[in-house]
Amino acid sequence: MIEFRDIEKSYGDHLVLHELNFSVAKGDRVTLIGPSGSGKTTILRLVMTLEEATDGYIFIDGQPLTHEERGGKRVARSKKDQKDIRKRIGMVFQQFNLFPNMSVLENIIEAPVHVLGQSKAEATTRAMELLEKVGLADKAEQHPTSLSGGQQQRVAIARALALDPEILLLDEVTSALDPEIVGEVLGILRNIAETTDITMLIVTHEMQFARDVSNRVLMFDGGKIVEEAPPSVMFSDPKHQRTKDFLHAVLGDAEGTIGTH
Amino acid sequence: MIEFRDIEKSYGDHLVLHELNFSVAKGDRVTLIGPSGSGKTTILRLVMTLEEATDGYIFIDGQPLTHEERGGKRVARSKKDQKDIRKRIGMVFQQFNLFPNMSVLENIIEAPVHVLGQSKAEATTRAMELLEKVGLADKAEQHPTSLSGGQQQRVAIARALALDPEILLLDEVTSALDPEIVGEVLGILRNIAETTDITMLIVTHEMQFARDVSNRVLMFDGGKIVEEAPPSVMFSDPKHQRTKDFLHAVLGDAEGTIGTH
Amino acid sequence: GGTTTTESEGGSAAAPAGEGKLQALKDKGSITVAIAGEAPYSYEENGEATGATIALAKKIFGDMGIAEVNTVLVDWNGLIPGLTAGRSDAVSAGMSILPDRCANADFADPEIMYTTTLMVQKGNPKGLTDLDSVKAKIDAGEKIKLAVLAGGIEAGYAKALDLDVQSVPDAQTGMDTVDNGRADAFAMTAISLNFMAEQNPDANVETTDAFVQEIDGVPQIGAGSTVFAQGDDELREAYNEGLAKITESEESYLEVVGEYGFTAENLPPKDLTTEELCKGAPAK
Amino acid sequence: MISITTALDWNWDTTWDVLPTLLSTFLKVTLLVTVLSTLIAALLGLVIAMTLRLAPKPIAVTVKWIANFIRMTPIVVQLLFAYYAFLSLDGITIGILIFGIHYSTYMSEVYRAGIDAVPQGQWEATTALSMSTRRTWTAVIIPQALRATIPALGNYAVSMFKDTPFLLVIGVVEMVNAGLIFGGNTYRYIEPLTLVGIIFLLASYPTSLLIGRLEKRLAFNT
Amino acid sequence: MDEKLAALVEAMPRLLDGISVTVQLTVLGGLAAFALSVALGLAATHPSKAARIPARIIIEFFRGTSLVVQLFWLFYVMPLLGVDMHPLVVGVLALGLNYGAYGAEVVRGSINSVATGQWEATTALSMGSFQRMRRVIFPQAWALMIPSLNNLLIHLMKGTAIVSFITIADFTYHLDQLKRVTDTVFSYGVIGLLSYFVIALILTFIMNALERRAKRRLGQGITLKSVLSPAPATATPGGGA
Ligand SMILES: Nc1ncnc2c1ncn2[C@@H]1O[C@H](COP(=O)(O)OP(=O)(O)OP(=O)(O)O)[C@@H](O)[C@H]1O
Ligand SMILES: Nc1ncnc2c1ncn2[C@@H]1O[C@H](COP(=O)(O)OP(=O)(O)OP(=O)(O)O)[C@@H](O)[C@H]1O
Ligand SMILES: [Mg+2]
Ligand SMILES: [Mg+2]
Repeated sequence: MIEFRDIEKSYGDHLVLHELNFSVAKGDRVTLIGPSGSGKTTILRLVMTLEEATDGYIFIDGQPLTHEERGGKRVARSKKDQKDIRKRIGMVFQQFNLFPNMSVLENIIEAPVHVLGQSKAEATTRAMELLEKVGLADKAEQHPTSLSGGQQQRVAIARALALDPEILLLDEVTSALDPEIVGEVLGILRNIAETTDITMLIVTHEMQFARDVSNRVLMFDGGKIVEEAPPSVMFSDPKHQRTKDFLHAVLGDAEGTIGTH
Repeated sequence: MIEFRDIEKSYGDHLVLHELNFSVAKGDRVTLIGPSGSGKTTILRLVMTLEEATDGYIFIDGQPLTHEERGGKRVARSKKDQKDIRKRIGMVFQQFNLFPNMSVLENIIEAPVHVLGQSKAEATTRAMELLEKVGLADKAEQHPTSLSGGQQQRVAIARALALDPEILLLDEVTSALDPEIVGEVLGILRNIAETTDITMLIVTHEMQFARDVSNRVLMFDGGKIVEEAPPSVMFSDPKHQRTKDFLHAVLGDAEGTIGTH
Repeated sequence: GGTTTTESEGGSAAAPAGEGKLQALKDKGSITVAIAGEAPYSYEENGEATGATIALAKKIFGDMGIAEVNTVLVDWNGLIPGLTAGRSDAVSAGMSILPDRCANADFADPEIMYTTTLMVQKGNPKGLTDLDSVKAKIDAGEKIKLAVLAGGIEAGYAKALDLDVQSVPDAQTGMDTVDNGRADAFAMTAISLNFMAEQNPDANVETTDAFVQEIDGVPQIGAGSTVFAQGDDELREAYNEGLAKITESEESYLEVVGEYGFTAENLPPKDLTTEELCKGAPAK
Repeated sequence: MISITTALDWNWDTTWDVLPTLLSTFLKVTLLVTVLSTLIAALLGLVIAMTLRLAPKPIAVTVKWIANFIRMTPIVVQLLFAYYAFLSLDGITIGILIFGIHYSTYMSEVYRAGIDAVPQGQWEATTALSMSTRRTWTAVIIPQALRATIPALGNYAVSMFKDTPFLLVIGVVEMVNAGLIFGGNTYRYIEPLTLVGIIFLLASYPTSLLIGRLEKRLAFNT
Repeated sequence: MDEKLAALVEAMPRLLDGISVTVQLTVLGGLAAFALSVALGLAATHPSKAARIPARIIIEFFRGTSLVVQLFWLFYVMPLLGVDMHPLVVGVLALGLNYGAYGAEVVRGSINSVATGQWEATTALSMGSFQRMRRVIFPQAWALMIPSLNNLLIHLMKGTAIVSFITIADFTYHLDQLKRVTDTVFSYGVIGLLSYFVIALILTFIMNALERRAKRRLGQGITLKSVLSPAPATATPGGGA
């Protein structure tokens, strides 16, 4: 369970998230949509502790993430405590961010061996299973830079899963990929969603995917949630004008919809 | 009129375009579609003389572009001749490529003043008209880096138009933009297509736009044209299996089509 | 005793300064002397230290019962800091006894008298004889370029005469400068320049007759000596005793330093004292 | 501090004696040479970088190896060589020229990196706009490449600063050697050399602060 | 000319000794400088001020004062304060401190230019700060810093010429001796320039080989041409005696 309580985030004078309150239940698949700059990425980065909230608290299974209230004051948790809780969260980035100084396999076993303290053999067995799952078992010894974008992103997904996270954060994981390859990656994520109960927080512009995978869609604008609904409702019957405009812009005119061949 | 005659292009051993023959009539709007790496960008780059064909000839209004046949031999034209003909062609890039060391206005008047030899006043008047047209008259004095991606791309379009080109090349001009902003830029291009008779060669993944604007679609694969048809035919009734697969991958399943709200 | 070169030894080569140092050196049987590599005073030839002041040091320390004289070759500007830092026991480089210097290091009794000379191109095309002649020609509108050793005594003379000079980092460069025509004359001590002219017969240079420069009517005769660290009085006095035996007569003096081109002219007069030179009184 | 000055036998009279000499040689030689040579290095470096890029291959290769040779050999030796090869020029002129030339070979590398860092798209845009080669360089490439090179230029100026003592070999006495000569005349070295270090520090630290700020500002803007 | 060659042949054993001293100083000084560059460079990028501030002071101090002054203090003044070191140790230490301070800036710059995404990925994998540096960031920064470190190493090699100031008979010292029996142009201009150039070329080839290896590990190709080129792939904003 992830809980945002009164979260505020600003960069300098610029308020990016504004008194945000929402929670994500265990096993939930939540998609965040909304226009550019609305704060979607920022939310994932807060959960991954890549950024610190300016105010408010985030709880993971009831435990405070970076800050807690002690004696009426907001104090930072110890680095060690933060690290322990961070281990339960995985993230996949738009730009993959594989380590170019390691082979595909080394990328995947790095954290299991050096963070979780697994033996190399044990980690390798698990890594090969994951590579199998993303269809890249034959690329284990290769160098990430020799792979195509779609393949790199599949390795990045395997790497995040190798830590057996309870929560998986996905930030526009297909937007750096060629349109024709996007499908492969989304297929793998769909498979993960179907076969595991990992809590997923997904930022995407692929409305199709949002509809297929998530059980809840949050529409953001200007650092606030403007609408929240199951995808079936959100895409067919949005309430807010802002959501309507956004979906209209992203999906095109209803009458112009292609693919009705 | 643009004519490709027996064009071959290879990088080292890698043959990218293979005996390409096609022509684009004056005022035509041609869209190039096809999977990544099929050679679409290469075609535009050949016309813009950013690359040289390995073999074959390109003619603009019957005049050879970079090479001509003389005494049965393929010889390069003089730099001056190439330059003269190049002035009639404009290009807009995926990454905008505005000059960051110049203001928006300076970007636009650069070529008119220093290439066409217009006076600064004359060029400025025309530039302001163009900025008006793309809805950015108030940004003339700003720095390109202070603009959003969509705004930058609109400036880039104005810059290309400032040379009054007979041919306009557009290479995925919206794929570096946020989905919500894509519409603005496409709207402007649509407007140009409607109000001018500039010959347009367009590489795009926006099938909607291809359908709206172009009168001809070329489907590329592996450096060859696999199918050629008006958009109405191409999108609703593709002949080739390759085209069908491609459109399926890019547009998604027919039954999953979103936007039927 | 032999002479060995110990270029790369640490400061530990020297004995601790002060009381009892003389005895310590005698017990050890060796002393470390710093040199700057300037011919014909103290320099290295084929890796061996040699020269007039080295000969003096060997003789005097040898007689004192210090059989071995080790040398350490130092940049000119490292001689005194090295002595102060205890990296050497004495400096044997024919250093001039000057009032400013006396306040910061202790000189032994005078060992060498200096006269000045000019090195000019062969045939002395500009007809120069001494610094006064240089000044006279310049005042007469002729273009004469004079080179001096950066920081040398002659630089001081030239300054007193208000002459524009060109500094050179070492004697060799001074000679090259004249040889190449970059300068018309190079002023330095007669001993050095004569020795160098002799060693380089192919160079297009010769030396004028030695002269004693007068500044404000006062003849400037320089005298050089060995330098000891402040506080090493016992050692210095023992050295002075040994030195006195050599400077006693022309014969005994030339017997030691004659082979390095020294003449009777270089023998310090008996009544000239370091104390006097330190006060700035002109040498007679 | 007091105990150290006592241990070192620090002499304040000497300090005041030598300071004017050090400051005047600093201004008249060290700073003069640094400023003029920096200008030469900045201009000549650009010329070299552009030659490497634009000139026909044989010329470019020749220039490249000459520049490599100059960059990889000690400046002292170059000073000496020029001093005896060009008898009509005086020491300080040769010093300024040689420092300028020596550092121009470093600057050319900086410019080269700066030019390489101009995105390919900028070059393509100039072709798409039919801009002339000259206009491409003067209006687009150089202005963009230059921003990245200013911090490096500052760093090289600071480094040149500290190479100036080599000028002695060609008869030019700058601050460090003025300090050493003072030491040779009086046998007091600690004061002049410590002051030299302090003056260097006072001159180079603000420069390096300035460079740091410049670096941040330029990075933000482009 | 014959006489000069004869003098050269005669001086050859000592010149070779000198070259060996110069190479020793370059290699040992280079290693000391490298160790210091890494230590100071890492400290200067450390999030904690307690590490950053002392590192900055040391860097600015040793970059800001000059090598001559540092040599003088270490060799002639430290003994007065009770610290007495062998000249070679002083030479290596001074070269290490001076060029290490410059190198620290290179290390800091390279570490900072490793893509932010790489840092973020290490956080997303819960890696500790030491592990992150050792296994991900430094190996990537290493490839970036080699060309600049090479420039500095050449600077350092040229800087060894100053150590004759502290009674070390390096190559320049013996060139100076050769000058006495020949002349300046022959000794410095011909023998000196060529020898230093050859040493610099050898150093550069070694560093280029290191760079090629580092880049291959990162999956970046490097052409044969750039390997053979003596010019560093990127320029150092810094360096100097
Ligand atoms: N490091 C930063 N410094 C300053 N402002 C920032 C920073 N990171 C993000 N912002 C600002 O915070 C706001 C929200 O950014 P965020 O990246 O979360 O948006 P987003 O919804 O993910 O947009 P997109 O769809 O473009 O990725 C934006 O206005 C952005 O400019
Ligand atoms: N400079 C180059 N050197 C080597 N190969 C190149 C170069 N530029 C393009 N190619 C190759 O030429 C082929 C065609 O590339 P091109 O960019 O024209 O494809 P595209 O159809 O535009 O693809 P995309 O949709 O990804 O932009 C690809 O296989 C590409 O790898
Ligand atoms: Mg985002
Ligand atoms: Mg393309």
